[in-house]
Amino acid sequence: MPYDVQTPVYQGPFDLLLHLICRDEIDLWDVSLSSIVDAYVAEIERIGTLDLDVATEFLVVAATLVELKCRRLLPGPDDVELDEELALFEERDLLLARLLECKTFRNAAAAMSRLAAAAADSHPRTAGLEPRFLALTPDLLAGLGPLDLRAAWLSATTPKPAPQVDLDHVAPVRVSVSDVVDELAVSLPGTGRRSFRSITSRLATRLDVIVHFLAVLELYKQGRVELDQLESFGDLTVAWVAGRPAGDGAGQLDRVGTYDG
Amino acid sequence: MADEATRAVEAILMLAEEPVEPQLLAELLELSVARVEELCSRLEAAYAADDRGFVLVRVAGGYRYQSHPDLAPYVERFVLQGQTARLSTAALETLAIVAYRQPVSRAQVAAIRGVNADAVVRTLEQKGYVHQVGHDPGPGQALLYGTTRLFLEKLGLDAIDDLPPLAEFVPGPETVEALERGLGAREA
Amino acid sequence: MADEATRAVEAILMLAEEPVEPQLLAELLELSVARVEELCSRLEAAYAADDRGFVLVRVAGGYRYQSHPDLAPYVERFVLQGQTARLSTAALETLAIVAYRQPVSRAQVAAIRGVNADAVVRTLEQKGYVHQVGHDPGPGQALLYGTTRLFLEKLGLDAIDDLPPLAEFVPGPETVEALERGLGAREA
Repeated sequence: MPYDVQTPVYQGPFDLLLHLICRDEIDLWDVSLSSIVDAYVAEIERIGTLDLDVATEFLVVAATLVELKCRRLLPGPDDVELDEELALFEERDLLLARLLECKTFRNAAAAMSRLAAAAADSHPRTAGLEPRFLALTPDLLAGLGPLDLRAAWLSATTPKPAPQVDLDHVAPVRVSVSDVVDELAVSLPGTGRRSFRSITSRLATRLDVIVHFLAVLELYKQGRVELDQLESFGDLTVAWVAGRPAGDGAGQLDRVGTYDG
Repeated sequence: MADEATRAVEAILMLAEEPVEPQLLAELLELSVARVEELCSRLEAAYAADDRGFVLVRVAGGYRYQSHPDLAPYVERFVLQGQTARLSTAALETLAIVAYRQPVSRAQVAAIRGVNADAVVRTLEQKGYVHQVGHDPGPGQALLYGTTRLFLEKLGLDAIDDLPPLAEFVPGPETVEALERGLGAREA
Repeated sequence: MADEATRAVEAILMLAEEPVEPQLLAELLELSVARVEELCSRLEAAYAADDRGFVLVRVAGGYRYQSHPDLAPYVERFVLQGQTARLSTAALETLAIVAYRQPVSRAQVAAIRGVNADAVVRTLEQKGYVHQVGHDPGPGQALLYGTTRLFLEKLGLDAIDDLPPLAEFVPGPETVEALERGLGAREA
């Protein structure tokens, strides 16, 4: 008999987002981008081998959050087109609507669970016909064919097929943003200015590149690197801010994950 | 002296295996449905007044005998087998969406929950809580799902309309505010 | 005001599928057998005094609720009305398991379906679709069941080997495990 096993894994991106916002009462804008992304990356790592669709949904929501948050980090509204701003608001409202809908059904599910629990206290009578009436019952097998029997066997015995998605072609995600922040804090001071492309040239997946990009933004936020971009979509130059060698920042490295501002 | 119709209702319900619809009782007893419903209400009240260990309930569109809920501790000692496993959170949430949005496709369920719903819907179908009720007329002809009679029985509901209105479950203003703040729609 | 033990007897008998022995009731309620028999006699008398449409009878060594004999005409009409004219899902699944897995014990059927199969197997036996074909050689000597000639005739089959093959279907681990548990389980 198949049992549903309850695991602590989040039931999708909305679940995780609701958890972050509601249960922890976190204001997503008060916590660092890295902790949001880390939470998502951790979930993707955990579920990545199970279901590609779920992982994709996680990425979509994570990307929306990252985009919303990045707009906050980047300087001045001057260089943001009004249309883009409106599009972003729309995305945010859509996300909000979806979260509310998801939460509504979650509340309904909890109420249904209570109804079911109350109903389970009262057991139905299913004794059925007394033997003396059995002879009266018409031919119970009328209209039944061998295929119906086979179908009945299948419904009686079919276990829940576990979803099997071959994810061999997807490289597992191994780095978190804070890992990369640590890594860059060690490697950057010795090299002066480096282009973002050269930092990420050896990375295998787009997600790794995104994580590195977020790490660079994190360092920028902490005032430990300077960023330079000559043209839109051009390469980004990352320069360690002199006088703040890696050793100094140890205390701060531990605190990746909290913004002061 | 109890009347014959009332006694016949008791006799029939005693050996029915599923809730018996008042329409069927009315036909068998050559009475109006309203009269049957009245008889059943009286029986319910009589059992309650006599403090019986069983109850007559209306569930999934029909009447049936059940053990009195407050005797669950005794009954559970007796019914060791056939206990159904509790549904997972995922299954319950999916069931809630199907219940309130039926007929609904798996894709629609997935859109609301943000995760693929195929495996969960299949499980619910195997357990007999949901079933296919048709096809989406639109392109793709997606299968549409609805809840079953068993679902009503498990929840102790007479009809799907007896579910509390979904509006009751819309998150309160604090939650909405928290979500809005969380997404930066409001300045903290 | 009825006492708790009496109400518990009513609740248990209401959902029992087979006559319940007074010894078992005594054990469940932590009462003496004599006391249980006294409670049941009182209930019998109370139902008779209230002129209920059901009776509490002592049959096959146990107690069970039955429809009152003088209401048989209504019950017959109910039965003929076809409310029970087709096999329930439970019965059909049980029949399929017996057909494909014979010889099989009730415990094995129960293990596969996850619910007690005794009442369903008995119904199928009474209708002549399955019969006892031997004993499990293992400990417990469980009765083993198989399908009958009548079953083959009804399904238009020459031999049991003519059932559609299950070749492409491989039982999952839960089913295998349930089967193994069933083999080890004591025949109920």
